[in-house]
Amino acid sequence: MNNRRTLKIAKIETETDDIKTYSFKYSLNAKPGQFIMLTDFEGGEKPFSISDCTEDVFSITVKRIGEFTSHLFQKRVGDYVSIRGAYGSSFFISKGKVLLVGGGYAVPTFYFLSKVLKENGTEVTLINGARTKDEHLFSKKFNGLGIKVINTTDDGSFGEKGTSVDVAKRMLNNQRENGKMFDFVYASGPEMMMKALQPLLDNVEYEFLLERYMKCAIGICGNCTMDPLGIRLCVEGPVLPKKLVEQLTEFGKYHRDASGKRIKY
Amino acid sequence: MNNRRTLKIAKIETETDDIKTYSFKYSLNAKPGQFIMLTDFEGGEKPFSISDCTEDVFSITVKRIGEFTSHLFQKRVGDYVSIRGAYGSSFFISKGKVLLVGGGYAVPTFYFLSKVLKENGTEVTLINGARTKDEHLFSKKFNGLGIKVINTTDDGSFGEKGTSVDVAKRMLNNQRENGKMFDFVYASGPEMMMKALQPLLDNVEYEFLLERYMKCAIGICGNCTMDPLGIRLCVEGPVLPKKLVEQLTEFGKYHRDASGKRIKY
Amino acid sequence: MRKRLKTKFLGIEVNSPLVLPAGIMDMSFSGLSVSAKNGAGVVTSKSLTLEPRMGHKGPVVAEFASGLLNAMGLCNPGIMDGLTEINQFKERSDTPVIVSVFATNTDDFSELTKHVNKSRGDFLELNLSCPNVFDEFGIPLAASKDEVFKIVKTVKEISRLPIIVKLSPNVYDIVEIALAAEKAGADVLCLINTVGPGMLINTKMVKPVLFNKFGGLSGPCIKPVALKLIYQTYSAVNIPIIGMGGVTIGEDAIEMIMAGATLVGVGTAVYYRGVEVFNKINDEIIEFMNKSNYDSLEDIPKLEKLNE
Amino acid sequence: MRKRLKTKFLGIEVNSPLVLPAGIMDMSFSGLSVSAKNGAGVVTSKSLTLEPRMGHKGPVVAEFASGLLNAMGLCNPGIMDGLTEINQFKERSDTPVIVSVFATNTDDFSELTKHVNKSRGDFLELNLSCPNVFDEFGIPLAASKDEVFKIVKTVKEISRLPIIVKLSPNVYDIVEIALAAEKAGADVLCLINTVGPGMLINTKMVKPVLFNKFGGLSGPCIKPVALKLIYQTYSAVNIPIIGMGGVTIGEDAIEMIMAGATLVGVGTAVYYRGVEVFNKINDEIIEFMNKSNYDSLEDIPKLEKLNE
Ligand SMILES: Cc1cc2nc3c(=O)[nH]c(=O)nc-3n(C[C@H](O)[C@H](O)[C@H](O)COP(=O)(O)OP(=O)(O)OC[C@H]3O[C@@H](n4cnc5c(N)ncnc54)[C@H](O)[C@@H]3O)c2cc1C
Ligand SMILES: Cc1cc2nc3c(=O)[nH]c(=O)nc-3n(C[C@H](O)[C@H](O)[C@H](O)COP(=O)(O)OP(=O)(O)OC[C@H]3O[C@@H](n4cnc5c(N)ncnc54)[C@H](O)[C@@H]3O)c2cc1C
Ligand SMILES: Cc1cc2nc3c(=O)[nH]c(=O)nc-3n(C[C@H](O)[C@H](O)[C@H](O)COP(=O)(O)O)c2cc1C
Ligand SMILES: Cc1cc2nc3c(=O)[nH]c(=O)nc-3n(C[C@H](O)[C@H](O)[C@H](O)COP(=O)(O)O)c2cc1C
Ligand code: FES
Ligand code: FES
Repeated sequence: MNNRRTLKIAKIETETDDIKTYSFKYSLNAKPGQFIMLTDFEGGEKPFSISDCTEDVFSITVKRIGEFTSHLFQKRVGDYVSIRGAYGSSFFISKGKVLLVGGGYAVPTFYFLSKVLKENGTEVTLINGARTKDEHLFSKKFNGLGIKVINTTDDGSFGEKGTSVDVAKRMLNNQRENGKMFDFVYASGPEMMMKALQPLLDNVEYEFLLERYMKCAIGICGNCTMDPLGIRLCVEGPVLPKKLVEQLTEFGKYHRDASGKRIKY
Repeated sequence: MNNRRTLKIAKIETETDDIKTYSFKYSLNAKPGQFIMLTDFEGGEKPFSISDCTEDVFSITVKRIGEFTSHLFQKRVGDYVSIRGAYGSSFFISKGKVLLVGGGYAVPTFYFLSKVLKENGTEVTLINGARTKDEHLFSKKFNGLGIKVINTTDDGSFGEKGTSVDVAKRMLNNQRENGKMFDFVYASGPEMMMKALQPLLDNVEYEFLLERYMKCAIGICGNCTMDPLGIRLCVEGPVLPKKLVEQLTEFGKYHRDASGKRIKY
Repeated sequence: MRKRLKTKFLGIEVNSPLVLPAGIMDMSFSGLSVSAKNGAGVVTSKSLTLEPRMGHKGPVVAEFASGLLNAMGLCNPGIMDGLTEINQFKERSDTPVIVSVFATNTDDFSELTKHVNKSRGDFLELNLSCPNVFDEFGIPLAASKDEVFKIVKTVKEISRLPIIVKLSPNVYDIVEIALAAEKAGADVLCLINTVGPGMLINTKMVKPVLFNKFGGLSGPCIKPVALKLIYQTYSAVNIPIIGMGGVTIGEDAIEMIMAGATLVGVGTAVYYRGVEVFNKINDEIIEFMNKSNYDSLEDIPKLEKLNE
Repeated sequence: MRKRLKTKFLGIEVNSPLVLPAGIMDMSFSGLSVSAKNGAGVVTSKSLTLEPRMGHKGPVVAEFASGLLNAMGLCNPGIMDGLTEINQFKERSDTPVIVSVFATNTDDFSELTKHVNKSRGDFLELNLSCPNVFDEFGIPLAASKDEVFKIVKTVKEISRLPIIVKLSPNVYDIVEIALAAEKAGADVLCLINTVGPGMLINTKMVKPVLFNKFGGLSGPCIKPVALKLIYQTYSAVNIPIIGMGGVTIGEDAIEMIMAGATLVGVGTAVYYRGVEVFNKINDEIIEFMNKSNYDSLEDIPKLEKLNE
């Protein structure tokens, strides 16, 4: 059961001032939506979504926010870090026509998902949102995939002006008028973004990638459970289907910090 | 690796005043020559050779000697005992024509061996020796097998008079004169019997079933090692081939008691 | 069938002898409810302290061949928020709750007890035995019979709830500690907490795997230690025991009961067998009872007591 | 290749860092020779007492998911016969031998030492930590720093051989015990002895599996406990350590070395991987050294010491 692996960083790509992609030569065999726990045995251990995973390479894309991520940003190619996983649930691979709504550092996981959806013959439309141009992520990488991409920034400095939810709303309305609905919607980004998106998705199946404070990542410490179902986001999540999200009274309201204390959004 | 099984005694047969056969309904999958460790978690734990083993029943044949075996003799059908094993090496299943030389409580293991040899199409001659008629074992059981049996007692009260080694000597000499040697000889019985037999076996392959004081039966305590090879009789034995027996300087000279102290024969 | 697993524990009806122990999937009311729904007869809160604690940095757990090492560092939202979670759980469930609390001195335990008195918890558990905060607090209180006596006596005087004392396996003489707790008025003993602690090393990076370096052992590797201590304690005291440590299958639970436990904790096995582990073990216990013709939990025999 | 595993230990050349620990396949000269031939760099005798001991009744071992329980009861042929076996071993082998002895008081240890002085043994090991004779002798001597100091000091004064002190894992503070041994003149520390002890129960017959009821834990389940204690000890003392407890594969041995061990014992793994285990682990250590570019055992780094 022990799936810790200690790997050299094979490649580091600078995506923005605060975001880097770290790649590792290792056959992780992960599925889109899953995450790893990453540590260097010094700075702590944190969860990161898998932003790409081929037969022999996988990547994560990290935003520098606080202590751990700043510490990680010091690492160079060739340095060791240690991971465990891949953990958690993964995205349903839908057929037909799907919409991906992403925001911030949570967008890159859609790179991995888009690749798998494409292989599956699914028609993918991605709304790739960020606050501003400098924070906008992966636009080149997505271009290479042959999917439909709508870039958006809150301030209009890159792509359309507006939030990804604004764009999603327009598209979903258009579609409804055309009678050509999306078969499935995926969202990954700030919880309040998904909260805003949710009311638009009454008539379509969806999955959200959620985040909660994770410690053990193997379902025993209980830090990542969501009320009132007691869903352990590290095991039953991080990808949750509509049916479950709808029951989560804490969704968009509060989360728990490292002590388990509720923190309001 | 833990192969302890707790079983009800299914049948008890009284063979002589001091010898009983205990049978258990259990698919042990043992090979002839192997042994089990038997305990009731009260009286100690001791090794016993398997005297019969079919698909769903196995038996051991026990001589009452001291504390443990006396304790065991109190048990009735339906009582639980607990075993582990089968442990140890097993007899080589030879082709052609073989001689089995057995003495005392060590004869019954040849019942199991004879059955397997017969199935193999091997021609079996058994010398079944005991001190006296009352101690003679399994003569009826062996009759049912369709093998050649020569019964012998030291005092002539049953079968031929003389030790099984006396009889073996005569047969081996006869054979040598006829030019029709046995292909393989097996012996199981008191060590001094085998020691006396050994010089007669210069020209034939053989295996002896030896006994040493056993405690762990899994090869770690070292109580059953034989000098100078350090053969652990519970793992590499109890059945040893000629090549090894010939190198064992302690064979027929001494053994070790529960403290590891050498005891001269 | 499941009816046969019902039993009374200090007068309170429980549906199964299985207990969710402190620290396992119990940071929130919803976490507790998962175990209750999946067949735990009693659930325990995370050990609560007066103030919230963020716990140690990660890695906080390390898996190895025969169990887990953990050094959570007693993270918890503090007694006030913790009791809120417990009350919310009790609004939704009849399952009895043990409120576990941790402190390092009598005064703090008293204060915690006063808070717990006002909650809807059913039992108060004094965790005297966390091994993962050694740097901060030193040798667990459970190592000293005098400390144990003092704390339990003080708490007993003010507690509205029956008192469970959680003991450490890492002591020379469990019996003297257990007797001290009993004499001071403990209603139940709970053992064992994690063993060791231990350490694992990442050989590529030449670093301890846990950030805290050391962590307590739980899971299959500690079962024999648990059984021995439970049996020694059972032989010496007259109060019931909640036995735990490595229980993973029904047979393990039976061993605990035979060693002297009345209820049986199942913690790390949640990792091995999922949250369904409680119902799985319940089924396995029933299967064993059927085979051996035991009608009720009380029929399952205990080992003959050790004669001291 | 194997040359890279050669090292000097207190000035004595050893061919591999692997040690056959006391109590494993070592009742006779021939038992010792099997491990030596299969790649052990140093072998240890069974712990010898002044008088022969038959040991406990069986079952003396019990297997469980993650290790072994044993309660041999210190069976041994007594110091005189034991030394005869050791001398016979030395007639046939260059492999250094540790003579392990057990007693319960300073006088007996002194007497044992005088006998060992006259033998061909290379090291004298004081087993202060057997947990399986509790009924007879109580808490191991290794639990008291004063006892440890007294015995080691007395023996040191009369011993011709370097002294190894074998410590118990079942203590509150390994460091104070280790320092007492060092201060008293110990040349080497050996840890750990078996953990617990523990118990297993046969649920069909409602009996402890071991005749002695309780037995010490060895094998994979105790590795984290061993690593932690070795590391704490290494951080505090200046004498070499023989580390053991659950070493089963090369990676385990590397962990022991990184935790602070100079030599590494391999006991219970003989059960899991056969007598060839020493050569197997030797090969695995070399493989690790190759991958990590360590030329010699001394190149393998140690963890940074704990700052006390
Ligand atoms: C399933 C999952 C997938 C994630 N994927 C990514 C990703 O692909 N890229 C990325 O940059 N970040 C991702 N995160 C968030 C990432 O774990 C945090 O950015 C990181 O832990 C911040 O740590 P820090 O010490 O730098 O910041 P801190 O200052 O410690 O924390 C900043 C914020 O990060 C979050 N956070 C901190 N620690 C944790 C933790 N242990 N578990 C969950 N959240 C935490 C909290 O919201 C906190 O307020 C993911 C989180 C989860 C739960
Ligand atoms: C591989 C093997 C197969 C055996 N097969 C049989 C068998 O099929 N039937 C049978 O009756 N007996 C068999 N024995 C011998 C049997 O184990 C002893 O008869 C029994 O242990 C006697 O125990 P006790 O307490 O009754 O007698 P005790 O008074 O304790 O001992 C009498 C003698 O039995 C031998 N013995 C005692 N304990 C052991 C032990 N732990 N290991 C080995 N020998 C011991 C010693 O020679 C001792 O002197 C076998 C022994 C071995 C090693
Ligand atoms: C991750 C984890 C956290 C724990 N936290 C606590 C705790 O807060 N308080 C406590 O008394 N015991 C705690 N324990 C100990 C357990 O309650 C239990 O005593 C121990 O794990 C043995 O049982 P198990 O082998 O079934 O897990 C914790 C154990 C684990 C694995
Ligand atoms: C069957 C057995 C017998 C033992 N006998 C002794 C002994 O006589 N003296 C001693 O110091 N240690 C004894 N030990 C402890 C070992 O030497 C060793 O310290 C312990 O088993 C941990 O190492 P391992 O996990 O590699 O076996 C014994 C261990 C076992 C399993
Ligand atoms: S992080 Fe521990 S249960 Fe999810
Ligand atoms: S009986 Fe222990 S090694 Fe054979």
